[in-house]
Amino acid sequence: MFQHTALRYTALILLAAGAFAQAVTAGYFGLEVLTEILLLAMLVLALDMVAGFGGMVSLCHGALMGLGAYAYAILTTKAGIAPPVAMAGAIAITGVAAWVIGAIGARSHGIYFIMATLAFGQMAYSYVFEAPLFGGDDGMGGIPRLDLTLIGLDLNDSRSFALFCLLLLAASYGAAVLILRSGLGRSLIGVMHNEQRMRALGLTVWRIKADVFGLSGMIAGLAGALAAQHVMYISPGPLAWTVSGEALVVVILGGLGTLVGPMIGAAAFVVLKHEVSNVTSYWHLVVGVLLIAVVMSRANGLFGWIEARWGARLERRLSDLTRKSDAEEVPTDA
Amino acid sequence: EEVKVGLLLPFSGVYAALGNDIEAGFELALEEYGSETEATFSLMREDTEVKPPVALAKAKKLILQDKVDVMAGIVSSGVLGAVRDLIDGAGVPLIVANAGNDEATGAHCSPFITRMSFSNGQVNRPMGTWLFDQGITKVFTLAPDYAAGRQMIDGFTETFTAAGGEIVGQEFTPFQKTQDFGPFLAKAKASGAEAVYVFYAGGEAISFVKQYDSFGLKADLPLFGSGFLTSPLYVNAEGPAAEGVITALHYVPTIDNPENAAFVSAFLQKTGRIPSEYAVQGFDAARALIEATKTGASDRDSLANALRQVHFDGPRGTLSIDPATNNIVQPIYVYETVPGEFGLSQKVLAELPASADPLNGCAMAPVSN
Amino acid sequence: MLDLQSVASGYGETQVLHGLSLRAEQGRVLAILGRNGAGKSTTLKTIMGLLPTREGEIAFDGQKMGRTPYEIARMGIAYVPETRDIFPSLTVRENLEITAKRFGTKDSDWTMERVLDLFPRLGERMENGGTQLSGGEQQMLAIARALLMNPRLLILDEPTEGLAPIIVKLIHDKLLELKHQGLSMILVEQNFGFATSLADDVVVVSKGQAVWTGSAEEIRADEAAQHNWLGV
Amino acid sequence: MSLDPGFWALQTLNALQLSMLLFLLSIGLTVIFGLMHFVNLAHGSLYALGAYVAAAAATVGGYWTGFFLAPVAVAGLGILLYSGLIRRMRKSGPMAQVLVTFGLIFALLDLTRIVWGDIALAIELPALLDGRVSVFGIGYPVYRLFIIALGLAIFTALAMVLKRTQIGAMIRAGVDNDAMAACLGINVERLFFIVFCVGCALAGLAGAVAAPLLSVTPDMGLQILIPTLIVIVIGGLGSLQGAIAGSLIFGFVQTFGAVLAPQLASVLIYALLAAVLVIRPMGLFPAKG
Amino acid sequence: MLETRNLDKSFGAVHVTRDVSLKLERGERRVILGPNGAGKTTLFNLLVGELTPDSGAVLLAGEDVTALPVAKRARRGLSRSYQKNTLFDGLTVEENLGLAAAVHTGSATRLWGDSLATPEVREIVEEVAEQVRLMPYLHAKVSEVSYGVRRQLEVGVALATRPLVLLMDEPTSGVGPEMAKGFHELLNDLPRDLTLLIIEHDMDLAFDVADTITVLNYGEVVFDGLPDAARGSKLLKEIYLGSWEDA
Ligand SMILES: Nc1ncnc2c1ncn2[C@@H]1O[C@H](COP(=O)(O)OP(=O)(O)OP(=O)(O)O)[C@@H](O)[C@H]1O
Ligand SMILES: Nc1ncnc2c1ncn2[C@@H]1O[C@H](COP(=O)(O)OP(=O)(O)OP(=O)(O)O)[C@@H](O)[C@H]1O
Ligand SMILES: [Mg+2]
Ligand SMILES: [Mg+2]
Repeated sequence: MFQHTALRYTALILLAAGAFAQAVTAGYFGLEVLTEILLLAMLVLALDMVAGFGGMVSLCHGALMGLGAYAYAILTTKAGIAPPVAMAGAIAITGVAAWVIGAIGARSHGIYFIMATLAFGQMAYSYVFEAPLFGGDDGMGGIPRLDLTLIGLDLNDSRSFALFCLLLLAASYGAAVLILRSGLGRSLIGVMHNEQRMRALGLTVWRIKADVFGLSGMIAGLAGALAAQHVMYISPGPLAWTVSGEALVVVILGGLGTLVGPMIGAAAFVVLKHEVSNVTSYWHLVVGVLLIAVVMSRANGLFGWIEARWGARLERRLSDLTRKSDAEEVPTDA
Repeated sequence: EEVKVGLLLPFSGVYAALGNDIEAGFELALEEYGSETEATFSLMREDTEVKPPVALAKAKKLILQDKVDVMAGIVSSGVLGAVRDLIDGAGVPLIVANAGNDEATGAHCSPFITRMSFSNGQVNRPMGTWLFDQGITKVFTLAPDYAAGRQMIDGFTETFTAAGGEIVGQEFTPFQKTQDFGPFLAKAKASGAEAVYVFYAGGEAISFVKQYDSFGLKADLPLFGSGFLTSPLYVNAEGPAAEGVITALHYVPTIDNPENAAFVSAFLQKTGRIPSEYAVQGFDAARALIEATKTGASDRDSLANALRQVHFDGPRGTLSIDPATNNIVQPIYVYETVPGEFGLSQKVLAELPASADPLNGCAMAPVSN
Repeated sequence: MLDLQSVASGYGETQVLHGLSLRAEQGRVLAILGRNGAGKSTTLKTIMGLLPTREGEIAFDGQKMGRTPYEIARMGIAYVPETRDIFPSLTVRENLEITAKRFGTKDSDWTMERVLDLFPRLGERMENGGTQLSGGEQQMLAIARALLMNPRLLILDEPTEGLAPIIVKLIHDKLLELKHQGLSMILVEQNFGFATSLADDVVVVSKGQAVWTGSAEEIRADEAAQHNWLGV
Repeated sequence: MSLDPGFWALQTLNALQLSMLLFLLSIGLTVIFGLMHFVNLAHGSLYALGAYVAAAAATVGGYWTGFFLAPVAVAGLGILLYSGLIRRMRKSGPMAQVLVTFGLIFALLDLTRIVWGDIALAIELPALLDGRVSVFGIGYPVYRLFIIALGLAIFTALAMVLKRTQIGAMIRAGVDNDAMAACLGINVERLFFIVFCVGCALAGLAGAVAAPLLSVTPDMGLQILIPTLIVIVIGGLGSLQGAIAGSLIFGFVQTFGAVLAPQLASVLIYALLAAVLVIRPMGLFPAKG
Repeated sequence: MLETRNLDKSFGAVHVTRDVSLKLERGERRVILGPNGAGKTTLFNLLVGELTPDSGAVLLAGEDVTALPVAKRARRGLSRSYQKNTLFDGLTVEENLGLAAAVHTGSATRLWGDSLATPEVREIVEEVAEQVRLMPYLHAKVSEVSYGVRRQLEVGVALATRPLVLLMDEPTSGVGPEMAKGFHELLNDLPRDLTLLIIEHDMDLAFDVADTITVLNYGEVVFDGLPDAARGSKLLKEIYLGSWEDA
């Protein structure tokens, strides 16, 4: 089951504080980068849920995010539905689509599952790319942002929008943690460890997989609906498999199955990309070599490496501290 | 007065070669004509990576943070679509140096967006009538299945059928997923057409032209198309397979006028390359900016207004902006690819007169003053 | 023939063997006994080079033991692991041929025919996938595969686990036959009777150390040792 | 639609030609991927590299120089990759492998850009292959027939090696359980090294073969990767029959899809992939086990 | 309680079970004997639904379940342990048991709250841990405990679904004599109303635990009767028993 260790809490607090500070102080470009990070973090969070805890390595999460974006775009611009309803609709549509993909792919494992998800993602990509209704590869613009002036937030301002995304990322993280700690999440982990035995115990395995995939899809859909609002324009590009591939890279780079790690990975990846592409147009080379180096270090991504190095030590120090400060308090079980 | 110019171009990804040519052209124009105006220019380059969200972030940076007075560049129509609302809303003039989607100067036009390159329909429209005048009545068309592909072919079809020609078959091939054009070529061959008219660009153009030739179709089924098919940037990779292919484009390096001769030699000296249509688009984008500053414009509003009225003689001939759409008005050149001194060369067969694009749904405030 | 001098070994951070020494003699059968988890299989894996020797020395015929399982196998040691490790992608025939063709010659002791004589059941399943066999059949296949290497030393980890009594008897008889032909063997067994009836020498392992060494007769007579170390 | 038999014969040849090109590529990938359980996403980049080497060598020494040099050069890179990266990554699980080879894709992509630039390269055919022969009265390029023949020849050669010799069984055993295979005296390390190099050489060969047909661009590797993966997943990992069956299915679906239902052409193959995985989750001819 | 009618299964040309008809009463403890490859494990797979028979039927508590998938049969009270450990290796012993109990109590699919923290699950885990003597190992990871403990857990996980019928495939294979004895006691301590079907090669255990004995040979039931009759059976001696000690 997903556990919050002292290190994970520390990382979360640092992340949240860093993001908040950036949201408050950054210039325009910094805010764009921050929002990009937050949305990528949401996507990789969704991906880590299924890949890290269910062994369902998906190469269609980019497409799911794109689906959420298109759903939101079409619902608002073509169907004239109010943005909040459209957002809920986009999340629901993406969730259903993901549920179906999860259900169909439930029988496949490993690379076959990867390819099955790739197939669905590419189908969506090809369809959208060529469909004149959705603007084809030229995309479609004029997508409105949510109107939150009622609560005093003007989302057309980059700063407010970044804060809004940060808030929703926090909510998504909370949802992901709750799901992973629920019966469903436990069962998912059981399935990842031994699917045959779970079935023999009486669990309808495909349902579990589909349900979690659907829930993960909803988070991806939310990320998509936000991305559509962020850019206020949507094109098929983000549906392409390479986007899913990059998301997967970020998850693994950050630390598969740690939830926190992939979010750190998202920040590292986006910042790195921007920094390097400022210096050279060959940023692929730099990122590629760096990726190889990280993996060759044999850790479970950046965060896994940190956990392996400092996790236990920090845990000990913190528990020492708490024991000293409030000795009489009953320790909660881990 | 210093004018801050933001260059928004792809320097990595599939269109990096285009971005480099446009940038070189842009710089060349500033070097050659910069002295004609009082204004001085400072350039800021940002790489779009051909990704709309990235481009949008970079555009925001240029507009809001660097506070540029004018922007230029944009290769892909998708990127243009992504930044369009921002630019329109912020009121920063943008000189489009490539992206050719018809909507940019049609339904989605903006007083702040001026296009110095071309529109998809514009390049192909004159070819319909011209081809019919050459006595060809039945044509098979092929293009990649994406918006630009459809707009290019539609431009041609419109005038060709209006002139009395017949489209006997029309195929759109999966974009960037078609490695093998064999199946489509066999279909074209079986269609009973007298000629084939296509739009392909980049890697697809190379594969297409080579495969067309390898099937030996050129003899009985001459190949025509939008000039990007045999653009100087790619034609040497196509090799002899491109010989005899007749296409139309708004620029080829062999256009015979003094401005072009000077431009070609200057560009050759600067980069060691023969300029492509992309280079000239960059060159003319900078020329347009210089012309606009000559009127005294230096801030966003005045520049936008001035850009809508520029006209000058350049390597492509006489250019002007149609203030109704902000699209360029320019002649189109029909040319044949022929063997030349240094590899393949372009023999201009005809210069088709300039005409303004239809409004395409563009409704825009007229130019002020 | 095989000499372990205070060997230490284990898995990752956990050390299992703590200075274990034992000696297998040419032409004799050594039984390694001990409770579950005593480190018997770990000893065999260390001998085979599947686990690194962290301390101590292993020598085969007076030579320092090879480093990798490949080199060790080439020295003439065949190994039947407790997990049997039949190759699932290979048919029964291929599982056998993979050693038969590479180690066997026409006049080797062990040929396909002889092995199939020994385990006729395998002959009936030649084209089946390796892991489609029943547990017992897989055990036979693993032994057969090892024999086809025509080894000088045969190492068996719990060869009777999961076998029907009649097969246990069969294997007992066949191993006895091999012993009489002079094949050196190391045998890890839970089945005390089986082991002591086959073995010449016995080592009892507990907590990663050799705690009792002697002959098979001695351990059969030593009820205290049996009770202490084996829980018989 | 034309009912002329010549038209269909031509399309069949087109389908075969595409199939064989994909086969050349996918067989290398399936060998590495299916037999070593190594997820080498960079296979497409090796193919692109093969094409570049072939194009570069061809300008110096003509087509055949490139044709023979490309597999050798790419295999050479394979040696470097294997000893530097792959050997250490072999047991790290698919995730790490995906990541490392993804990194390789990035790195190789930019390396080709740095060395050869962004502009497409071309390669000329030798006179021997540069003609047409008449098929049902229609001229069909000799080079395409050459690709078909080459694909079939490689298929036969590999089938012989894998079926008739121990090597196939040894590789499969090593894949199933390399520790046990080593205990049976198989030099697993060397075996895998050879397999990897052969896979790389085949990717290089595919690149050299594709170069004259297509354009040689930095992203050609990425473009071909997905079709190749589809081929081996439809066919089933690790098996020669799977690679050939997958290639044929892909080639024919793609070609006849383009002819009969062009609007669906780009979605068709993905729909087929999804359908195959629903009905046969392990592909059509998975390696045993 | 559990009944099979004329079960037949072939793999290609290999006929693995032939016309197997068995009937277990509630609370009956039956041991299946048979030489290696006789089809015992295959029969288990047919019973729980991991394989479908070519012909014949499986009845659980009087209802035909032949068409039901594995999970549904399990939820109706059919549980099994495996000949080769099939555990959740990365998890703790407690979690292994808990996952099974959660499926049984229905908390395994809920979206809210930890399924292992419910009182019902905790109770089952504790009970089962007691029954299969796993109390000392509850917090150890499966990969850290010895093989014998894993064998116990293998049975424990099957028990934690609170089955009506428990199928055990060679529960004592690979464990030492001492532990085998422990197993022996453990089996005797199981509630009497639990129906047991056990595959076993350990004769002492088999004859001691069994109410009835079935012998399979080449997929066919060649003996079906009381232990005493089995002990005396000449056929059984011929195809199965024998002993190296007689040599
Ligand atoms: N892969 C492993 N990782 C960590 N510890 C292990 C591993 N395999 C075995 N162990 C531990 O090493 C110790 C010795 O195990 P070993 O398998 O050698 O015992 P054994 O004497 O062969 O017992 P058995 O009779 O049950 O096979 C045990 O405590 C076991 O838990
Ligand atoms: N999937 C399969 N494909 C082909 N044959 C199989 C398959 N599964 C089992 N068999 C064959 O069926 C026969 C019975 O196997 P099973 O595992 O049921 O035996 P068993 O009685 O459990 O033996 P043991 O006591 O050795 O475990 C064996 O000969 C085996 O080879
Ligand atoms: Mg052992
Ligand atoms: Mg069995």
